[in-house]
Amino acid sequence: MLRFLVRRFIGAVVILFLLSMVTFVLFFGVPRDPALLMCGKTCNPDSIANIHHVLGLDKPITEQYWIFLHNLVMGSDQFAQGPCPAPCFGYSYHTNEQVWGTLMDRLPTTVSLTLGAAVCFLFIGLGTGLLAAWRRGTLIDKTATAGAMVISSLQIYFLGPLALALLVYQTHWFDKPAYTSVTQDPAAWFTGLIIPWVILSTIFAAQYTRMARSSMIEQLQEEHVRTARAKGMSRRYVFFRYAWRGSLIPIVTIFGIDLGSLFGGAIITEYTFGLPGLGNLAVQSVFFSDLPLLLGVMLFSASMILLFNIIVDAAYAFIDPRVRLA
Amino acid sequence: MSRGGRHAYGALSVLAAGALVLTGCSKGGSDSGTNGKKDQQDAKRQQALIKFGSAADSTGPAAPVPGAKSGGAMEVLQRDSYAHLDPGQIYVSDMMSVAQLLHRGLTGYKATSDNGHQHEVVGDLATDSGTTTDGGKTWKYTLKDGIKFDDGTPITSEDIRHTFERLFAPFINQGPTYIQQWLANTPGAAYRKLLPDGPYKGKHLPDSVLQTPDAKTIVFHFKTPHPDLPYALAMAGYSAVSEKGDTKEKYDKNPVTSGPYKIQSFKSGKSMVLVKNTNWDPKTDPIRHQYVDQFNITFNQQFETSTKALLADSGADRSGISFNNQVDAGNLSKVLADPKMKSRTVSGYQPYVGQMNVNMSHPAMKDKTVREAIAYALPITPFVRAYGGTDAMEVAGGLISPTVSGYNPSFDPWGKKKKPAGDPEKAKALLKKAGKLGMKLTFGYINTPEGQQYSTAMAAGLAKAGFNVQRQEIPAETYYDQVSKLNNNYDIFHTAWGADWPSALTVIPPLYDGRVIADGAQNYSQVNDPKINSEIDRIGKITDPVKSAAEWEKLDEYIVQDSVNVVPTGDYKQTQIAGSKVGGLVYDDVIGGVDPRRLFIK
Amino acid sequence: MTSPIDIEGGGTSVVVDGEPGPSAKGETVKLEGRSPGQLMWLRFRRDRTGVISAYVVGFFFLVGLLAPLIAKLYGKNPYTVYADDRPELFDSAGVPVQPNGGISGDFWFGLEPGNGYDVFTKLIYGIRTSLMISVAVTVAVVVTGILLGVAAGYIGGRTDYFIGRVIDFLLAFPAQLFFIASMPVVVSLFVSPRDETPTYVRVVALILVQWFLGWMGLGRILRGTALALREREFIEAAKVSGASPWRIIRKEILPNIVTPLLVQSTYLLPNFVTAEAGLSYLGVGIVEPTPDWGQMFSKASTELVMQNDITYMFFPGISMIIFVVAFNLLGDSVRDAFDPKTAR
Amino acid sequence: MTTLTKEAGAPHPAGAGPLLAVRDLYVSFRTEDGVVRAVDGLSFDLERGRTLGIVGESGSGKSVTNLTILGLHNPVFTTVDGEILLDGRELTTARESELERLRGNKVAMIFQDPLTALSPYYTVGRQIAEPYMKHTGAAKKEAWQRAVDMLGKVGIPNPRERAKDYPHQFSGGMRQRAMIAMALVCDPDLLIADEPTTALDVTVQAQILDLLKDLQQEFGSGIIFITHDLGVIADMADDIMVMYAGGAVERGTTDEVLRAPRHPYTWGLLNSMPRLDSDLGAPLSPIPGTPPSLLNPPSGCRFHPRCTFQDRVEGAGRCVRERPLLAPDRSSACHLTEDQKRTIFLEEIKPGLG
Repeated sequence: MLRFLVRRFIGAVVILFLLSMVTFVLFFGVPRDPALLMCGKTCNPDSIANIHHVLGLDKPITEQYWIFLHNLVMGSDQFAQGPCPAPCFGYSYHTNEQVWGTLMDRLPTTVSLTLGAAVCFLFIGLGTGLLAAWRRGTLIDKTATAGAMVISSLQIYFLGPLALALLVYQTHWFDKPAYTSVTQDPAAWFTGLIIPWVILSTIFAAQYTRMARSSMIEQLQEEHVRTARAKGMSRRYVFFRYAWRGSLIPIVTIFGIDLGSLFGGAIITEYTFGLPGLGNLAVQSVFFSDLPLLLGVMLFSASMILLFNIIVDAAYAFIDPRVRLA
Repeated sequence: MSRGGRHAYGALSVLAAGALVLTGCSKGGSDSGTNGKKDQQDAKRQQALIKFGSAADSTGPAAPVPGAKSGGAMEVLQRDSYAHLDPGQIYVSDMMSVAQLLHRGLTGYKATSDNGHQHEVVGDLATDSGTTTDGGKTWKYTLKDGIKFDDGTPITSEDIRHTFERLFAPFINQGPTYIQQWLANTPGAAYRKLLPDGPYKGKHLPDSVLQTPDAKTIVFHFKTPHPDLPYALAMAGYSAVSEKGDTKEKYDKNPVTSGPYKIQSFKSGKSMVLVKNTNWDPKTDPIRHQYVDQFNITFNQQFETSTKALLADSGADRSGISFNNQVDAGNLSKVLADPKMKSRTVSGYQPYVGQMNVNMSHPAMKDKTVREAIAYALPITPFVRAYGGTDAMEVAGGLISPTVSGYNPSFDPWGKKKKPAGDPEKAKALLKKAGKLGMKLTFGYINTPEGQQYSTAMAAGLAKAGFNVQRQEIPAETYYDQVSKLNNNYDIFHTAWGADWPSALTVIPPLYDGRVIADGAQNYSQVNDPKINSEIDRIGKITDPVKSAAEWEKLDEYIVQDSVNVVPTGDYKQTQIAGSKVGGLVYDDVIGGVDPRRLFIK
Repeated sequence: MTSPIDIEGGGTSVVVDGEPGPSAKGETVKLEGRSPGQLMWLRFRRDRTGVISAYVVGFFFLVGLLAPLIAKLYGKNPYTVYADDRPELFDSAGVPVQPNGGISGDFWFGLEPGNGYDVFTKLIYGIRTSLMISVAVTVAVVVTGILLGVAAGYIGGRTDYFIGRVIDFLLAFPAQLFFIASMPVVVSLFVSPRDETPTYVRVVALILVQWFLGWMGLGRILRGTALALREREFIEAAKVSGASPWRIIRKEILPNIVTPLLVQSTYLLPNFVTAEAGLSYLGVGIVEPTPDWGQMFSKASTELVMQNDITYMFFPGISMIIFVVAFNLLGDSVRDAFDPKTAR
Repeated sequence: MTTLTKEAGAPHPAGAGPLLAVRDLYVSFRTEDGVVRAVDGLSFDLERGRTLGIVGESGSGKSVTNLTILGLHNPVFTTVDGEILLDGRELTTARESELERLRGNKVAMIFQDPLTALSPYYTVGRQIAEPYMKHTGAAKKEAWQRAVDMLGKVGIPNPRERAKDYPHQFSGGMRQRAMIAMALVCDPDLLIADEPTTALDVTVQAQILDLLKDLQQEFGSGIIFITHDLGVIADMADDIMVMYAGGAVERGTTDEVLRAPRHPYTWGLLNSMPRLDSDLGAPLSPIPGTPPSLLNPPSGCRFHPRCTFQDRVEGAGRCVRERPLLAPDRSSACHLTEDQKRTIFLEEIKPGLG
């Protein structure tokens, strides 16, 4: 287990390293100059050069990259804005805030959004999927299957604005979604996120319904499930012990992928509802050519994806005794 | 308040502030045409009435606000967090609003009426609005007694010297540059050569430029007359900075204040708490009040959120307000139509005027008939639509905003107020006459949702008049940089400009003086008309603000009607609301929004 | 295709015996001697849902293809600014004054708030743009998937290892974030920032970025298929008989990966349609005035529309749901036709 | 290893009537392609302690019959007609809960591929103990002990430890032994072995068969042994039933059927089987044609499309029109006369078998 973790974490670090390089190169491919943004009204070549110097943009790209890596690992107190302990992504060009602090600041929003939605879609999606598989061929199954088919084809960028238009702008039943810290005001936290949760989990729940149903049905056709029935185990027991156990693998896989990418920032959801999470931060960093922030978000998102990959692979070992971690 | 340096920012904060598209100021529903007239009347009353106050006018304390009470905490809902609190970096309206509570300069605007329309420039830290004996070349200011920073140290002429000298340091790059340029007598950013490192390496401005003969006296020496110095000094960007407390870059997050309030806590992007500055002496301040005990500012409040909270008027929001958030487009017509909301609603013009620049450096644009054809053909309706209809944008006739002295509401040479969608027939006839039917017209537009929307429709309107319009998108964050390049490709492009103070001096000379054409300068249309240049020189020397305002308006009419290097598009408007317990709610034309200094809790 | 006996109503085949040999199911007997393609076609044709979905999908492609013709017959185009041409239909903010987004005999689907474009022509042209891009991405992804997947699976060894690591690496990319970050870069590769960005450049950029992070799934599947095929007797036989690797790939491998390829492609295409629309929705894809499905969603999510003209939202919304549902159903049917064992 | 000789069957245990009696069983499924008639009028009996071998090609209805006995068909798609009497108890109409009590208890099943038939997620011990706990109400510990005992009985070395292993840690033969242990854990009266040795290699196969025989001696269960391998069946079964297209075509004791088969299909089966003692040169002759579609079975005798002897039947086209019946006990469902059957086998088939 330990060897597995070490090996996977090393792999993840290598991938993150490559990703940071790609992002770096990508950023310098952008024709937009962040200095123009900070330059203010009296912008002239001198002041641009000055800003370049302050930001270190006048150094060769390789050196800048080296500095970036160095700061990331070791921290730095070279920044004019103040000290920057590791992991140091530097200070945002746009807000002059520490990038790591900004990430941590935005993370609760994304985590609230993701966890809340994940709880909903996991229970509703899997519940409906299992019910459909249990009652396969009945009206319940057909309704659930058809419904899930249609709902999973919906897009947040349609459903989200539609919900906003109906519930917020037309009827005024709800406030526009907003994020309040759960520690500050749990009620506001809940009401502020309810629409995003519902919308996000509706679409995901439909996908999980489809997935749970089809993987349960697949499992129910497994011979070992039939064996269990043949030895007189009840339908319910076989369904929830034998078939469910086998269905867990694809479900956990997809759930890990989904959680990983959602924790890295649910871009369209956050954008649609104007929630100040990592996804919106990412969009912002691109619009502002804010390299430190972009690198920070990019690496953070990728770390989440990789972390959940590792968690999923480790989870396999708990689900399936045939899997050995190495 | 120039839109030059700021506009890129403004456009971007729309882009960035969370719900990128959602925050766009679009508005539906029916129009309420009556408000426009009232606003114009309000603005008209304000024209040309700003005078430079005497020592008597400059004596504190400020006249009490009728019915005002002391005490209580006010909730302030703001969309954007304050990026800068260092006075030298303040040039954006929301920071300028809060700066009214925090920072004091040598001069300031004293409201002489309770409706926010009438002002005079008075001495703030200084005993009067300034004295000049040589037509504006030398200005002398004397500091009042008993003025202190929030840490208790008295404000001396050394602090004022430091305030100005640090503006030359490289890290100060966001604020206004008028006085620096005047002191160095150079255009653009060349002033920095005068004191490249600021005061931080032991060098100072020579006495021939800035003189502080004693602890109370400051003398500005300019090579050319600058009668507008009292206006300029009133900008938040020239507020006093403590020499002792100057932490350079870090000052931007935690400045030493001199106004009635000081910063108790500031969490960027989240919240800010202002409490009373006990070292502020009302007897020294003719402008500000200190009724409210505490301002609790919350950031990231979108227009819809703040409007909804303030409309709901419950709990803490009853004493809630927003210094800068407007009523969101969706609620605007509702708020304006609701008689119950009247007492809680203020609206007025922003100092910005939109204008379509015609690039005079392009040979094809040198033909005046072509420019006239553009002026006739250009539809203004797309612009009004993109910003939310007539409640938020009004078709402009001239270049001078209703908030600036000299505004003439009846001036409308191209018939835009009657035919806001343009007059393609007339334009086509002119184009035919010029023999340029089907000529190529490159239209650079800002790549924001609004820019995309109005530019396509404007292009369609111009095409109807026989132009072959080529739209070219320009990224929002570098838009102003690109259009202010001398060799840009764009035949026409839209910019907006706001006066930094209510004098056309901050509109016409920076935008239309042919001698300041340079890369990055704001003469976007690159017009170089000898008559405009000479008029600028002549009017710039007039020391009577009332007289000069009339002359500026005449020049405005010449530019729009005869030079035709620019087509005015729209005057920006806004509406703000507050909770029912908020007293002293006034839309201040100079601030361009709610006046935070007069607020109290009922 | 449901097989009848199993424990809980699953689909285990009637034949529970393990002996190899023809199945007892009638059709196998009837269809004996037909090629897999014909078999698939016959099975597909019996699947009513699949056939209807195919018609719906075909309808969308036809609409996209014939958009200019339809617009001509209808007498409008998606670029006319009706807010200025017919100002009486709009208020000053550009909202149609008539109810239901200005739907009328003249404007079948109403008018777009803002500049007042005709929604009907905008939608059909939008479908045209979106489908064009998605088809191009799908083709690019399929070609890449074949090349790299088959190379990895068939050649194996270091090539396989290398391609495998590349796939791992690309899968760790935060895809959406990468799309947003790279769109301006890719666009700038084609035009200097001072020139107009022609629509085709945005289209090409959209195709490129989606292709870049779109092929790995297919590549992996095809790698697996090629790997399995490599061990099969007929490939061994071809090798022994001295056929060149290229010939083996072309004659033996490629025909055998058609099944997973076709099935996967029918799943990929709607994904690319929705992803492309997502990018345009975020403002980094196709922009006004070029009609595009995603750009219509972007418009629909403005406050102007949400507040005043909810009708507008439904045209891009409903049409996309129909398209995606039909395409997914079609995908299921294609999969079932190829591979009747899979449960539904 | 195959032989046609058969030791005397185990003595009949006491009890009235057969252990299992299947009467006119019809099983059909609805599929998207139409109705599949998988079992078409099947009747047979099984006495206690005896072994009935069922042979036939894939899709002949062998497995379906046995799944139906256990009630493991999907009620949604399947129609079952006829009677299945276990110890006189009617099973086709029995309630699910009743069937559950029977399964693994009175009737147990051994499947073909022990790798897929055992759950990979639970230990072997647990999988064996589970039905024991369910049917006897034994406590967990007791059931586990029983599982360990059973593993020992089926010849797993060190059963105490191996019970904690997962199926993938067992070899193929051991897995099948575990499977058998699982089937026998509740001393079933009826054991259905569905090709229990097909997936195993030959030496293991022999061991497993021996084990089954030994255990049958010990427990006295009746066994239904399904296979398509006539060699195995000769070794195991007391009686044989040959199935084709959902119906039985011939039945009798093992000796009778294998020594003197009377149905052209049985001849075909024997013919297509390679034998160690045959001449190396003797060609195998598979049955021509393919098994019939059960969606649309042939009229008359189901075997007629593949039968090379139908022209010898009296009355032209009788095979196409009329379905031959199978009498109880020793008989075959063919329109040929008994004499013809005997002569044809002796003169035309047997010589070919060597």
